[in-house]
Amino acid sequence: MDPRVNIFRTLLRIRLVEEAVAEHYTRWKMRCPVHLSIGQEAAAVGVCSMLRREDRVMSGHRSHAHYLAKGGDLRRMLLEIHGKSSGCSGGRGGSMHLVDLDAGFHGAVPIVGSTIPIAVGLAFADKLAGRDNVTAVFFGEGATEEGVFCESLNFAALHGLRVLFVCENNLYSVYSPMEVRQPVERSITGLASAHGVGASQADGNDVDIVRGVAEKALRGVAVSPAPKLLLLDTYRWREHCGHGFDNHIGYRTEEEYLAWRERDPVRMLRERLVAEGLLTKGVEDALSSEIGCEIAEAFEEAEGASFPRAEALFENVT
Amino acid sequence: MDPRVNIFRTLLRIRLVEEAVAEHYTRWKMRCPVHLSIGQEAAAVGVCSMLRREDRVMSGHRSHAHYLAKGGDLRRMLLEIHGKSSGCSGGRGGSMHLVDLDAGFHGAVPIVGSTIPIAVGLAFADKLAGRDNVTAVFFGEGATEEGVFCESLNFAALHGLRVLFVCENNLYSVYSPMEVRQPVERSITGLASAHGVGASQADGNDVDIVRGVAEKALRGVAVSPAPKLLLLDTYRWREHCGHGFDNHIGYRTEEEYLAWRERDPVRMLRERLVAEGLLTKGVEDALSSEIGCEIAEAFEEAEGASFPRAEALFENVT
Amino acid sequence: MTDETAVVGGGRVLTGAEAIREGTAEAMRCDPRVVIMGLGVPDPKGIFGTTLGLQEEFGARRVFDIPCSENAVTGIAVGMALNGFRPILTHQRVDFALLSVEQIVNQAAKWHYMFGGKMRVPMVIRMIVGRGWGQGPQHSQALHAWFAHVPGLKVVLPVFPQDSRDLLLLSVQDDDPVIFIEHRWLHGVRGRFDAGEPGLPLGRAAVLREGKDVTIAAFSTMVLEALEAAKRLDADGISAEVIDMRCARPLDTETLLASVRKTGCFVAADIGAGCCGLASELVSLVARGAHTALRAAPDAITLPESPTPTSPALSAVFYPRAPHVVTSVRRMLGLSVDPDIFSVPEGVELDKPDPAFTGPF
Amino acid sequence: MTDETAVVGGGRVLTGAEAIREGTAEAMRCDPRVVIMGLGVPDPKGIFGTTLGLQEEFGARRVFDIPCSENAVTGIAVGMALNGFRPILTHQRVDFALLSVEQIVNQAAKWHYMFGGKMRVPMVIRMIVGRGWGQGPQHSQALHAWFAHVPGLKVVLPVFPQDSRDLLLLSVQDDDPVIFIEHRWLHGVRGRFDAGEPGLPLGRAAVLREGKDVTIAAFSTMVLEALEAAKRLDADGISAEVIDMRCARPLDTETLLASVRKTGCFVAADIGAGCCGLASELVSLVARGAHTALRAAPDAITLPESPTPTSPALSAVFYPRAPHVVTSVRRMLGLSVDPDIFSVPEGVELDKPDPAFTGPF
Ligand SMILES: Cc1ncc(C[n+]2csc(CCOP(=O)(O)OP(=O)(O)O)c2C)c(N)n1
Ligand SMILES: Cc1ncc(C[n+]2csc(CCOP(=O)(O)OP(=O)(O)O)c2C)c(N)n1
Ligand SMILES: [Mg+2]
Ligand SMILES: [Mg+2]
Repeated sequence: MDPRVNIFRTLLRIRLVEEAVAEHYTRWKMRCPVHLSIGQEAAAVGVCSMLRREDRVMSGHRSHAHYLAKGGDLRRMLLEIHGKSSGCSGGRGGSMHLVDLDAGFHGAVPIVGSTIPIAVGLAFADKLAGRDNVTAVFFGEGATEEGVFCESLNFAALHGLRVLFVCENNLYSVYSPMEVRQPVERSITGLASAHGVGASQADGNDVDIVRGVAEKALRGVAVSPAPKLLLLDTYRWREHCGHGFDNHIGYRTEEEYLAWRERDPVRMLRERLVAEGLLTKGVEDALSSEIGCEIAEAFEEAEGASFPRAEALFENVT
Repeated sequence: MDPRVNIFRTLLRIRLVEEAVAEHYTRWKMRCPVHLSIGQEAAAVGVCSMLRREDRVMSGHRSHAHYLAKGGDLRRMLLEIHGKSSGCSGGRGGSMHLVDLDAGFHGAVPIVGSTIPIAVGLAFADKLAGRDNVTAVFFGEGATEEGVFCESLNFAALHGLRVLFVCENNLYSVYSPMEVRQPVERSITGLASAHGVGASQADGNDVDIVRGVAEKALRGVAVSPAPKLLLLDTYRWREHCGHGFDNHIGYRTEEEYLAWRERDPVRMLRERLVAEGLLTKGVEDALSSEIGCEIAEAFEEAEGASFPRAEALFENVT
Repeated sequence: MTDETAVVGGGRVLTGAEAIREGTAEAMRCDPRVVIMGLGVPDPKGIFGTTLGLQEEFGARRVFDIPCSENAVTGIAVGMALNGFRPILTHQRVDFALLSVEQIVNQAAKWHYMFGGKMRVPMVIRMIVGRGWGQGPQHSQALHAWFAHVPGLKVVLPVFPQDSRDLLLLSVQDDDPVIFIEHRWLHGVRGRFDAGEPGLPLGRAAVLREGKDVTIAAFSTMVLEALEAAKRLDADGISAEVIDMRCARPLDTETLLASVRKTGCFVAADIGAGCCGLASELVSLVARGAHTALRAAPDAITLPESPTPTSPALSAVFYPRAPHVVTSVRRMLGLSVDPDIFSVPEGVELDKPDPAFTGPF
Repeated sequence: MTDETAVVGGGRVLTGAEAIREGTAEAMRCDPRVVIMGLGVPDPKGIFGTTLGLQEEFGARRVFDIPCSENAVTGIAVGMALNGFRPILTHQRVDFALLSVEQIVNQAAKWHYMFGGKMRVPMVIRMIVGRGWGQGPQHSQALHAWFAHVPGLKVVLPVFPQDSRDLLLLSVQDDDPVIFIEHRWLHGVRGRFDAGEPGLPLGRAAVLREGKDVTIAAFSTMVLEALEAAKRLDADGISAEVIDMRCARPLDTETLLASVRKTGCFVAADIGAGCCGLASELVSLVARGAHTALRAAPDAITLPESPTPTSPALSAVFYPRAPHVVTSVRRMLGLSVDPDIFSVPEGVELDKPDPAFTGPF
């Protein structure tokens, strides 16, 4: 398969998985908060497609796309969201605590900003051990308001660590717009630069562009170990937490949402690939149905699998 | 008295007070940690001389100079350092917890960085109440490594608060040089700018220069309420904590120390005033002896005053 | 969660969330120094409904959102309190407030004391305990014991709507920092509501039910479990006294000890962990202060010693319920315990506060 | 602080600080994954001497200073622990570590559990309790009860040099995060030191002195006060059993209860605050587990309910000492108490660990 068609496949798969999560949610079998990435997939796919398997990824509350883009196991993710013992975290974590070490996805937690320093620690360990793995950590623009973000930039720059800080700016922190959180003059790339961390801002909905800036950043990191920051502009389509839409509740406008939907990362790549003759309706249909089967099977397994036994409550407690 | 001679007097007074603290320390009557500002007085005096009485100042562990420069009561400061009930904090705080609300000195605490947001809160209250007081908060370059520094910049800029962030860069955090704490490319003024906070860097040992940048910053604040940051380069002469010198213990060189002593803020202003014909040996001697008497009396009072009674342990507990 | 049983008389009936909103509005109407700030305070969900409409009534100057900077914002609230305001700061979860404990414990709790009484820090910090619907290890912690451990703080845990409002008013009026611990599951519980003067002062426990065989003292949702247990025990002829502690600091030792001196048996029930928690503190107070009255070893009902698991299968066995209280009391009295006592009635889902709840947060 | 009384036999004699340094060096020699990081670790003072010479022996890659960013650095240490290292992180004061509790409590303590056992976080966080010479409200807190409250953490409080080293080694070898609480006043106390296998495992208390009339269980410096009290009680014919708890989590309930079942009287003594502290936890354990053995109400000796005052006049009455323990025991046994018991001998300065101490930090 052409590499960019493969990228398209990954984008589409994440989209379809999350739409399936949304659709299945009202069966009330996924009894945990879910933060869907629908609309933001290009950041995850663009960056992760430039990473090697041995590179590492961490994320926050909105982690499904990052997990899947890095190659995290879909079945185990859905088992986890269903609270089952064979989930990737044994049912202890749910949607907000995904992990797949084999794929290099080292964990996600829903305390805003808290995986940023942990990711820096992974990279520091790699440096001390003489390994050249890169660690990419995904977070939202809200997380840059936590002091630990700057503390982490400082440490990573000080020690010349191979960290790729990836900030997805989707304009909102829950229902709070930028105006109530950050002065208009604030520059997230400027914060990075003030620490000597090379930073670039890009269209986070265009996976080709994301791949371009990620590649450039990673090339820099390969040459001389140092952190980089990517600021990717994007937009969350669905409600902050949950399966539905929330444009009607009043914190943002339907127009804004529709304008961003025009810039659908899946459609943008699809149209480009079709125009370039790399993708046909037939190929896409085949991909969709193949992915659809995979998802259906994974849901069937997840719904049917067994819950942890009561005694498991005390497993893995110190 | 010529205003600049008055500035000289304030500089000299702080110097003499702190030297007296150092000298008296080995009587072991001041039974608490002391962090002397000797060598760094120009920052305190330069900034505070441009503030109005109703403006507010906060500081950290190294606060004697800021307290005195803002007009804090010397007697109550020495009483406090001696642990006496008539000290500015009733003996509960010691050297690291000075306060003089009448003078607009709103408190100092020794948790690095922790008064930065509190000062922003003072300024926010002033804004909400429609007052135009300016709040200046003093801290070291080490404090800029705490995440709360950036969080505070963000909030102050977001709300257009009249805060003057004053960072005294004395090159060390305890015995740790910059190299082990901040990447060489790091820019503290850059961090401010990335938040849209106007910032300037200046020679923190030249009180005239400090007054110049402070005046400019404060003029800006008066015109349109917004925070500003001053980064003042300076050097601590004595040990990080305590009365003595510590150049011999190995974390910095005697040469570095001597080079900075050449740039003694007191002497620099003295020489300039003498050259300008504003200060004579006679005038300085008169100032010194007047200040000397004041200090001697204050020490006598502080040493002789009574300690809090045991029952006072439970006063002002909620 | 069952609604307050005694919804009678002429008063209004509100949910816990509505009562907090009413209390906040009352406080803001009485005192222009009161402001409320926190992530999402003016947003369409309004902190589970507790802040809805406040910005409309009091304006953006007094009701506002904040950046995601818990540490600085707490310091900022301290500064505001030092400079003439009475801020209420909200956290959607206790877990998020951990970023701000330096400011709470080193600063807010100590300024009044360590500056010799020169300054006071009147502020209220609301923290919400999450539970159920897969909140999991980082969205469900109950750490009121931490704050109860710190001289200089006050800590309240209202259960019923009336108390939520009363304790909120008292907390705002207090000249010291108060940690106001809400439980998410109590936001939906309905109860009697009166807008008059608060009944009990801050620091006083409430004897909700008098009894003579055993004293059950509880915090937060465990008060409801204790009431339910008392009902079941009553059916078996055991008369339990139920005390809603209301405040974790200061503790109402007097009410506690008077009750145990009467009943001679004691069970403490808390929503937090066991070691160094409130249940242990109550047992310790009773052991020290009512030793001679105790006819049997006292007991403590707390969370098991693990982080909160996310899977509904595990959270169902994680949280103690009324049957745990019943079991404790019956064992203490030397009575047998029905082996099926912990079985869950058909249709009851233990990860939901009420049947209508569907998450997702 | 008096030096360990029983310095006999062939072993070396070291101070507490030297023992910690030795233990660290041993751990680093045995295991290349061990690194030590913290503010001032490689500086000329070397964390009260506990890290002196380590950078020379192990290099700057394994022994290094950090920026003043407690929160991030704790997360970084978590990441290192997840990725093959065993970091030791130091804080010169417990008070400073408050900036990092989010990482300690939400992350370090929970990753092993909440990811279903996929990852472990082997790290040691050293926190030093300040006291004396005007350390005051923000440089002297003892908050081990907080960490003991959190499932997923272990908490140790060594007293004697041998234990400082043994518990450090055991903490570093442990696969879970361990909070290692040092008391500044124990750094200078000298005691026997053997480089062999650690004696007691982590989680076990040590009965330092056998007795039959009362059990005194203590933490940190209160162990020394308890020993001194036991000596004085012995002179009056009262035989006190003294237990050094050593660990606040897990607690050695077995040793504790066995002792109380024997003596029938119990006093807990801790260096922290009372409410929800370790002394209350011990009293609660005893009340629940040895109720029938208790001949009198148990007692808890803790700090008074205020922040730490700075003035030496106040800190002298703030900290409990051996006379407080003696008083507690005598009252419990129904004996009279010498009204002069709290008077301080000529020349003793209560704000200093030893006569040579002159601050300033
Ligand atoms: C420390 C902390 N504070 C607050 C929250 C509540 N919270 C959950 S997600 C979120 C939004 C964060 O916004 P952003 O980082 O931009 O991520 P996005 O949701 O937009 O992807 C907030 C505030 C939290 N989980 N952790
Ligand atoms: C949160 C915190 N971490 C560490 C310390 C220990 N400490 C006391 S003063 C100091 C140095 C801070 O350096 P800087 O801010 O540059 O101030 P300076 O001493 O140079 O004036 C440190 C690290 C502290 N008091 N608080
Ligand atoms: Mg966002
Ligand atoms: Mg400095």
